[in-house]
Amino acid sequence: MKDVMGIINLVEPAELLKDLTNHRTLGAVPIGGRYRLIDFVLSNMVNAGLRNVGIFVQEQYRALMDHLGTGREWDLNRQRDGLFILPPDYRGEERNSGDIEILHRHYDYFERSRQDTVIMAGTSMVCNIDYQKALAYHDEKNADITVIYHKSRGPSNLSTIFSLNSDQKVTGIQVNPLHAKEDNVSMKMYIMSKQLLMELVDLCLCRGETDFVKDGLIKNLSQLNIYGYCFNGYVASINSLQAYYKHSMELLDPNIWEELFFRSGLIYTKVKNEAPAQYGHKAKVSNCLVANGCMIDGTVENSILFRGVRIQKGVHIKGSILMQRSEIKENAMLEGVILDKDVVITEGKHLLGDPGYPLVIGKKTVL
Amino acid sequence: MKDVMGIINLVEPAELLKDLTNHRTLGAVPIGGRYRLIDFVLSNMVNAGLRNVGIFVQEQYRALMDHLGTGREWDLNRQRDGLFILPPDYRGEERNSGDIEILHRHYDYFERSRQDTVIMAGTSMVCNIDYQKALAYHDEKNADITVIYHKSRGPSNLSTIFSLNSDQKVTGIQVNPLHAKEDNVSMKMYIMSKQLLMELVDLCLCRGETDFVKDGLIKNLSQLNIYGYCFNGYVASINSLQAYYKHSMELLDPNIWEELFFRSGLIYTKVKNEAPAQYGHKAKVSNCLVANGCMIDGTVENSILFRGVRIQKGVHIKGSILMQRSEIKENAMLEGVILDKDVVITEGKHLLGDPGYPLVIGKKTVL
Amino acid sequence: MMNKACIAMILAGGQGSRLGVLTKRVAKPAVPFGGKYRIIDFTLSNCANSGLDTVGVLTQYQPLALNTYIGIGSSWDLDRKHGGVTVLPPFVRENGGEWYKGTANAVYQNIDFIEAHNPEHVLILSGDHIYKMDYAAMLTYHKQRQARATIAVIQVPWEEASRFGIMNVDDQNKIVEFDEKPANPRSNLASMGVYIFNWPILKQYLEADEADPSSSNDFGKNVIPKMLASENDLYAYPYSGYWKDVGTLDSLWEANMDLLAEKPSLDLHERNWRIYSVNPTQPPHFLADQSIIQDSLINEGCIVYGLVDHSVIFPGVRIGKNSKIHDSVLMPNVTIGENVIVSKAIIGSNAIIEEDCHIGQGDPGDEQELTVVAEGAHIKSRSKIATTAQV
Amino acid sequence: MMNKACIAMILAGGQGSRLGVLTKRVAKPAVPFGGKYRIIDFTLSNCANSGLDTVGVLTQYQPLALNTYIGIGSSWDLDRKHGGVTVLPPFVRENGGEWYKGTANAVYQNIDFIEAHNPEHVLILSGDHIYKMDYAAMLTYHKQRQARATIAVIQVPWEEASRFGIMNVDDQNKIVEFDEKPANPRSNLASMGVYIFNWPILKQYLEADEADPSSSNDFGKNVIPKMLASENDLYAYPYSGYWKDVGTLDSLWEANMDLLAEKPSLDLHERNWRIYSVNPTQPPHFLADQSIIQDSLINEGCIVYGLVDHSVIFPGVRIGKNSKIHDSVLMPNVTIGENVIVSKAIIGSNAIIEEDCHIGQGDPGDEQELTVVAEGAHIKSRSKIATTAQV
Repeated sequence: MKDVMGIINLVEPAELLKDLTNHRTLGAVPIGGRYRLIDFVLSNMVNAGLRNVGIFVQEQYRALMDHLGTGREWDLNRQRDGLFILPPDYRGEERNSGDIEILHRHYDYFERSRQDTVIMAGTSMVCNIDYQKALAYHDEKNADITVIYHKSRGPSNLSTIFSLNSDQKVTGIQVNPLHAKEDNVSMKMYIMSKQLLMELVDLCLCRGETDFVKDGLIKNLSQLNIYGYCFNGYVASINSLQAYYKHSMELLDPNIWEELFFRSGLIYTKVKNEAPAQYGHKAKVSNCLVANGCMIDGTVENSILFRGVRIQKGVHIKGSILMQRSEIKENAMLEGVILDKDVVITEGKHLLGDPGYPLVIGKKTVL
Repeated sequence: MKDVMGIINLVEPAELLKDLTNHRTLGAVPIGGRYRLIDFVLSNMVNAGLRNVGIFVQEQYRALMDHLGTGREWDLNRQRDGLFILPPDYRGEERNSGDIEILHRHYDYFERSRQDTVIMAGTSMVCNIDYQKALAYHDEKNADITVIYHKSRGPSNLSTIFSLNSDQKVTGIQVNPLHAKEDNVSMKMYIMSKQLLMELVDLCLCRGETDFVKDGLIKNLSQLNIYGYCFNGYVASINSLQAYYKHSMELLDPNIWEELFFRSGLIYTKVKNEAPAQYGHKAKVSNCLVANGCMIDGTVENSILFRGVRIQKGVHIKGSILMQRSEIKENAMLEGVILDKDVVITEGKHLLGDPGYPLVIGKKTVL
Repeated sequence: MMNKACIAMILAGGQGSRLGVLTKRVAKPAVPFGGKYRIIDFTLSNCANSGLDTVGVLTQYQPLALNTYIGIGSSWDLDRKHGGVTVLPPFVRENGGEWYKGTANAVYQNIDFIEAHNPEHVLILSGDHIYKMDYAAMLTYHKQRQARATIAVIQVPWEEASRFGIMNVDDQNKIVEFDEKPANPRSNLASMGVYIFNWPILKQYLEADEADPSSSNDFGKNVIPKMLASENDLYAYPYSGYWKDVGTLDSLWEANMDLLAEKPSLDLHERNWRIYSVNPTQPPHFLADQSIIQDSLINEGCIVYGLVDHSVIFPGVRIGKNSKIHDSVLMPNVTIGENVIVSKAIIGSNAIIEEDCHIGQGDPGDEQELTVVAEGAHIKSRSKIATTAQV
Repeated sequence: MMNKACIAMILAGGQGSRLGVLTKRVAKPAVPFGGKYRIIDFTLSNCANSGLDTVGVLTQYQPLALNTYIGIGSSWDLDRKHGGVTVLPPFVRENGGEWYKGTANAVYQNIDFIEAHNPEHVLILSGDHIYKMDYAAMLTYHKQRQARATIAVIQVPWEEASRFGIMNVDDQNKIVEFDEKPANPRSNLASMGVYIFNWPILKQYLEADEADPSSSNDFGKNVIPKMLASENDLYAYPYSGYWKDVGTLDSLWEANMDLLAEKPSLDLHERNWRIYSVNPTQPPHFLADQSIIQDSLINEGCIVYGLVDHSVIFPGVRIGKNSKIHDSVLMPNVTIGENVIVSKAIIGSNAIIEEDCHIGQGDPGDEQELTVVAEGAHIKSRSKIATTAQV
């Protein structure tokens, strides 16, 4: 097997998730009842045999460091290779924005790593992908860069769109076009040689350019053989609060649940040692995802309950996402609501959001 | 046993070590042939049974993160408690200086920790101390804060000096006085309740104060019962390049070597899997500390060789400190020199420094 | 190596033959319990939560599952540089090898291991009891009384006392007599099989016991009675709380059902005394539109389309449409087809029950005997399994 | 669990009785070597460097030191969530327990362990050879030839060939004959005791071997000859490089001395093929003013006041003033007093040699026999130890 390293680039626009990213980087946003966004891309990399993963962080990464710990859950707690969290480590000077500068700051990490090939990805694209197949495709096409995309006909204004010729060679790249003609939506995953990535980063930096896609790829499109690899599986692109809510609800389809959590490999996450979920005598729960540590004695429909949620008698919950350790006291009613961690809803309280505009209650709020 | 947590405060003036701290924080400065400064305080804490250590870093901490890794060498790779590297994680706003702000940024780390008592220390005081004894003293005196000091008659302008009454109660504190009357030199190690530390930090911050000693201790001296605990063992205070060189040379005294590395517990450090040092047919080595991975075929006197140093035939080295993977080619001569990591000295080169002003050659220099 | 004040030795070698088909391929401490755990998790978690960081696990019978499960101990935070968990199987010496003859002999054969840690005290534990206990508090008690040995005891119902080793104590809790399974018990204080010994004293008794050819080398039968005969300072440490020896299939089933009370006396949610276990990598469980769940524990990775009532469901279980599970324990990765009824049963790991089966003797609520389906069994559609016999 | 393409089984159960006093309390794979390592480090590091991450270590004789040493495998980066190192001692089944009868029987008894990982290939290794080898390259070779089994071979001097299992091969490296210790060898290709088998085939031969009451259940004596008799596609994998079976005290001493050549054929400094081991927590060694060191390996934690010439010094050794060490191996924590002469000797761990002793037969340079001082021995001052007998 080829020796490949992974780069997870957390220099992502996070503001779009509003309150959920107030105090955490996008990769640390909780999803799917017990995961954080980064778990998917990191598990995909580990499942493809990658043993050296560098995580480039920019800000608000404390929750992420807590979550990743020593990397043990991903079997990346190694003496040689392993998991590297690479903070910007500023010293006095002003910060630029953009991923080029962050990548450049850790040039020595690339130099030190033994691997020749890099998979670089963000955390906003939730999927269960077999990177080995994409790597084989990359070799077969003898590509300089392979970009991974999926077919999607949604609004394109938050997506990067590829134009491809009949041989799957990328002939054009548009970042966030208002009206895209094509439906080849970038999954923001790139395979290339480490050497080429380092050259592109260096080239951009010395020209004062800041963005890997706009400056590194688009401006060099004519000199590079960039190929598109189409991923046909389920993809949840978490680029807005509405998308977060919509894709979360999609997990209540057992086929998507099966595909996302079991298809090409398992999804690892931090372990909490919670007891199994406990259902009381008055529990009425249907069409729900429920994590361990929950204690439920009320009615819950079409919802996702993270670890350690407590739901008392007489409570009625519909179409909501309740994050870790939320506590819902007797006779409260919630619909179309997202509760961040450690929220307490007191007795008899009613909250109503809309699927198109879910109501988000911030971390540790008591309402 | 009381449950105690450790705080290692890396907000220390590092510039005094000049070239050695150009690209690393003080705690990451190599010393003693295979250690970094932080190894001593961290090992002392672990040897006293501490299982939760937070390391507050400000800048240039990448080498430190590499060194500490998952905390495995200090047996701190745990699910519960363990080793926490706490970076400032700025978001947009301007940075202040001073340790108060850094401590305040991680208020939730204190809240989350189960321990009631804190030992807080920096990394500049190299020693092998039994913190259990100091903790017992703290209890016995029923002190609010116990400060650890040693007796030293050197220049005081880089030291904090305590005045003590006959009961060892601290009656005065002077930071960097030009001419100190007393010889009670602070080892910058403090024992107190977590509660009190959090209160002092909060108090200082809301008054716009920045420095734990000047603002937190000196200004509250009358309201607090602060006691001094005198440590009688060997202490190397690494507060200047001259001190670094002088104290390094002191390790060539087998009594100090024994005391520092074996007295109250072992000193742990990152493992490198180097082979034993190999001495060739022309080797002549005396009064030296030599780490594993060295290959020596020349003459070396009164020097410290870090891991993986290569010394060819005809080389003559006196009174020098050669850091990791230095390579000295045939017939070179060095005296009074400090080579940072990965330096290559070419054939026949002569370098001469002075013990009072050792010549420092920067990392990766080829000369 | 640091001098360890106290190290723990967990006896995990027993076959547990009264658990029948459930222990055909695994030792009793490795039997699944409580929707998530294996029995030994409770003892290991007690050790971790009590601050003990050096634990020897004495194995002998079918140790592979247990070895693999305990692994490097990281699930219990016992993957330590010094100490941690060490699995101690029998081994060969210069003059040949010997299997463990009894509980005392198992510890005797590992005197070298214990001496390597140079402990003051040794805590002897069983790997097959369900309980939460702070051994550090018991050690403090032991030290305060300057005891030679301390034995944890629990009050059992008088009518059951003759099944246990019974302590008769004075008003200082000093043990005056020990009866192993007495016909006419004079006390209802049963030994929990949790002992603290001063190591030099225990060592001496182990050596004497080994030299005695008539001994069956057992703590309860031999070592404790001998100690009582010649020592004064043996104390009972009274424990009150949930404790269960899951030595039979019925008691295993009961212990599982105990967890389903509204306020179970064994609280698995306690944050300051977590029960650690190896966490399988599974997503949250999915309850379908038509599912009905009550009075139950359900772990991650399950998909439920049917009804689950007063049951314990381990990870990875699939329950088909219109199936009904009552008063049962479904171990990991059990698959239940459609229209199946399961009533008062334990279904072993990986078993497959095809559609239209009826497992169990009667209807829920009836007085029934327990039915047990073996690990990996495959029950064809339209079968009726309703015997006390284990499939 | 992932299907593991290849797993390794390391035979580490042997007593190594020809190493005499050095294996009284530890198994041969745990004997110290090369100033830092234990013999098994080489095999374990080869596994780690070859990308194998599932390794079973079959132990039987005095496993405590080896168990403690291997621990959770983290020193070799083998503390993995899936796979990693598993120590496999003999164990008890429903119908009783059985010790390992031979190398093949040891693997046979662990068929369950192997099947749990569902491998395509199984690599069988010895824990007591000193060499560096890329097993991944050998596996590629094995696959390319679609071999049923592949055996690594090395050319040995013709005069020594009759001490080894000798392969006769055709020009395609296909094995045509295997002679175990032939009186008149017809080839000098010796088996290194490194085998790759297709697992389904090996399993079948192990079962047949077990059923054969006349077999001594050994790979070299039984399984390989039987395979050769009925299979075609067994290949030899030629290896060239340093390889040493340290089966005797003399060969152990020689292998240590081999490291002191100016360019040793076993390079311990190679950065891409590190030999991992458990690193003791020791500071850099200290050489005093009067010390003289040449042609030697010295590990951390030593203090040397005397002369060390052409010797291998393990961690924690103290050598007093005016003492002279020639052509010797000093194992961990040996203490040498003042005015001691040690010449062509192996001094076991923790031994104490008081002042004015003379260990070894003659003067350096003379033709002498090896002298061995046992682990933990205490040699009183002014003793002369100069016999081939081991103290």
